[in-house]
Amino acid sequence: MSLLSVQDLAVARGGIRAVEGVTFAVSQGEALILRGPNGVGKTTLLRTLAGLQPPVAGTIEAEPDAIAYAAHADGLKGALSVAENLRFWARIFGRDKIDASLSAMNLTDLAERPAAHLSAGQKRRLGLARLLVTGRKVWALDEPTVSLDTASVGLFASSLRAHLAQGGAAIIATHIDLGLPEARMLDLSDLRAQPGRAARPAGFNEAFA
Amino acid sequence: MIELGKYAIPVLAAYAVSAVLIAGLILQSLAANARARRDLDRQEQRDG
Amino acid sequence: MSIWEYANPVKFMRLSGRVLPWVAIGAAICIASGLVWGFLTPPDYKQGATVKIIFLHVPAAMMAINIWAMMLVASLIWLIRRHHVSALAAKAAAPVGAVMTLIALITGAIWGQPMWGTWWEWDPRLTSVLILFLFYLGYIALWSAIDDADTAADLTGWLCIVGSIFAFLSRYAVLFWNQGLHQGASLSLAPGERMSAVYRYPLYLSMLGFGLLFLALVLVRTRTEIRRRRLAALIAREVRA
Amino acid sequence: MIALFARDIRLATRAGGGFGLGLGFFLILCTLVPFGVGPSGATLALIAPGILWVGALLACLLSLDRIFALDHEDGSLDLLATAPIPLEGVVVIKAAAHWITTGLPLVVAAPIFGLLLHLPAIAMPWLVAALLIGTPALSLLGAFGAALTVGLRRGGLLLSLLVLPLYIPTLLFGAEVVRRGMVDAAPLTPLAFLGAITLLSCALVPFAGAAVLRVNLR
Repeated sequence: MSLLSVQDLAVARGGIRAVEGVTFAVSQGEALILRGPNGVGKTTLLRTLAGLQPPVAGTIEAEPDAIAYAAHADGLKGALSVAENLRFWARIFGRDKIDASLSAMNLTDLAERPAAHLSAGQKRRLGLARLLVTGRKVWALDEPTVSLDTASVGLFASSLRAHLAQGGAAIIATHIDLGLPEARMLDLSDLRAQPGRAARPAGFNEAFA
Repeated sequence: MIELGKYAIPVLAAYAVSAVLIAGLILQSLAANARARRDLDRQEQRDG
Repeated sequence: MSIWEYANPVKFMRLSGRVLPWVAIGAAICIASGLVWGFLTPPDYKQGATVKIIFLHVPAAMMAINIWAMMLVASLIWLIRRHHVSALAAKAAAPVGAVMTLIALITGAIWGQPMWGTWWEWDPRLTSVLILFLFYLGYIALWSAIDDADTAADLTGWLCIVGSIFAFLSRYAVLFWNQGLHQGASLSLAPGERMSAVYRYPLYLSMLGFGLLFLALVLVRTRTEIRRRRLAALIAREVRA
Repeated sequence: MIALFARDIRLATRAGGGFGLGLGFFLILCTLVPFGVGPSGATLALIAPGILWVGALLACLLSLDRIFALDHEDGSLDLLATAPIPLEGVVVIKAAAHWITTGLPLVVAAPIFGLLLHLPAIAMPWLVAALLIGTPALSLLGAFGAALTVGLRRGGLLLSLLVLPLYIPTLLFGAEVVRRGMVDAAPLTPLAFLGAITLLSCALVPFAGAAVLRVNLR
């Protein structure tokens, strides 16, 4: 049973088509790594999957509220403590228990510290803990391991593996090897949109090209 | 033949200001149009 | 061939290219004859020669309001049917509307000076034109503040919708706030107080002239916007290729 | 949604949250005006309604760009957009949080500032009533303006250029209520109009604001 299946998806950025003809399906326990040079459209694709912007063509089939999106900026408020941040995001996503996520990212002893006083690595771990708290099956992650030291990357990879083991799925745009042999690769550079006559103009500029 | 009486100045002033504003708008529009047309032609030559 | 076809940039360019010269000539003729004819009319027994300013003030004020209405319709067309030319037409019309508002304000002030003794009077109608001018400035400023064309068109569209509601509200709030010295509507259909014929016809003519002038200017400016968009698209494609 | 509201209030009241800023600005304005206009009670009383209302307007305007810009920078806005709560709800909650932290303190403190400007005592209740009914519209329309300019570089100045014209009806009726309250000449009619404008904003802004936010999140 596939958690998320995408047929012939095309996404646009700034009115110009970035990638088109993207087709894949992700079922339980699977991870998909998006490869391709910067600017090819990895972030745009992830944002479209997360529903932040409408696709230009093609379909995205997933259960409602199944996809959790996380980018570099992980939505943490410096003035609030680690626990307050997590409790806030938990209640936003309609759940309450945060202790499991805290311990998974071994942030339990930092619970009361304001997020402003965390190191970059600790902030990322809090961001990932936030992801756990949403309880969403499909993770859409944009460069999750940026500014992480090797130890934290290892921690991230193990939490990802745990998520996959529990029947979750993930689509990750990253350049480094996460040590996930079973993950499938999708290289977007050969799915780049050809500038030919677009069937339906993607945006403002496209209609004039 | 057109006696404006003592209000000549305001009437002429109003017409002068309006003329200046409209002329400015027309000139700016035409200039922008010409510049856009020239830039576009130059770009199309490069692609042509 | 529904009218939506003309929203396609290429067809619009071809059509506007043909129509433009005629509209421009028409505008020139109407305005020139309207104003000259107006100039020749005998001065009003009460207001003297200043009544001649009516041939500028009333058309400009009327255009100011109609242009905003046109921008509202164009924005709605863009937001609902996603037709690019209508968004560009709205962007093109804004500066013309702003200039028309400015003309209405200045001629109103100049006309008011001999009549009411002060350059600027917080009279409801003049004030609502001033408020409309503020909305025009906000609209133009928002267009220039955003680089991505798609977002700019959407955001300005929404600003135009919300702005229209509050411009309309201000129109009546201002009436409530100050009784006002403005003379009755020059062209009100109320039978009693009609303007004498000698003024009404040149006024119609100069109104038609202003309308055609607006049409010509908007066509020229929309064509400029289309050319700019096409240039941006070609450059973007070149960068991406 | 309540969680978002609680977080925003907590954030505003925390250190550097900017809770007192609007009030501080209002105090400064009400002390500066007599310096400019002269201390004589009569003139001050005459312009008090206008000054108090313009002060409330500008105080609200000051803290508007914080509504969405902070969340936009640290990514919360993207995450909120993917959360199960509707974006229209987010706009209302943000406007309500802004009103509680900026609008309400003005309503409470207004009588004191009225004294500074020699506002006659009989106008005080009308001042409080007008501000209480009028300031929510300021926060809502401000939220719409903030949503419009959330992604822009120097959005602050543009925000005031876009939002102040929208404030004109509220300012007109609000000041009219207080002016009529001073001479006790049926201030209820402008108060009704003021309420109408606030209700209109309540109905219009959530949908317009959410639509604009979606465009900006694209």
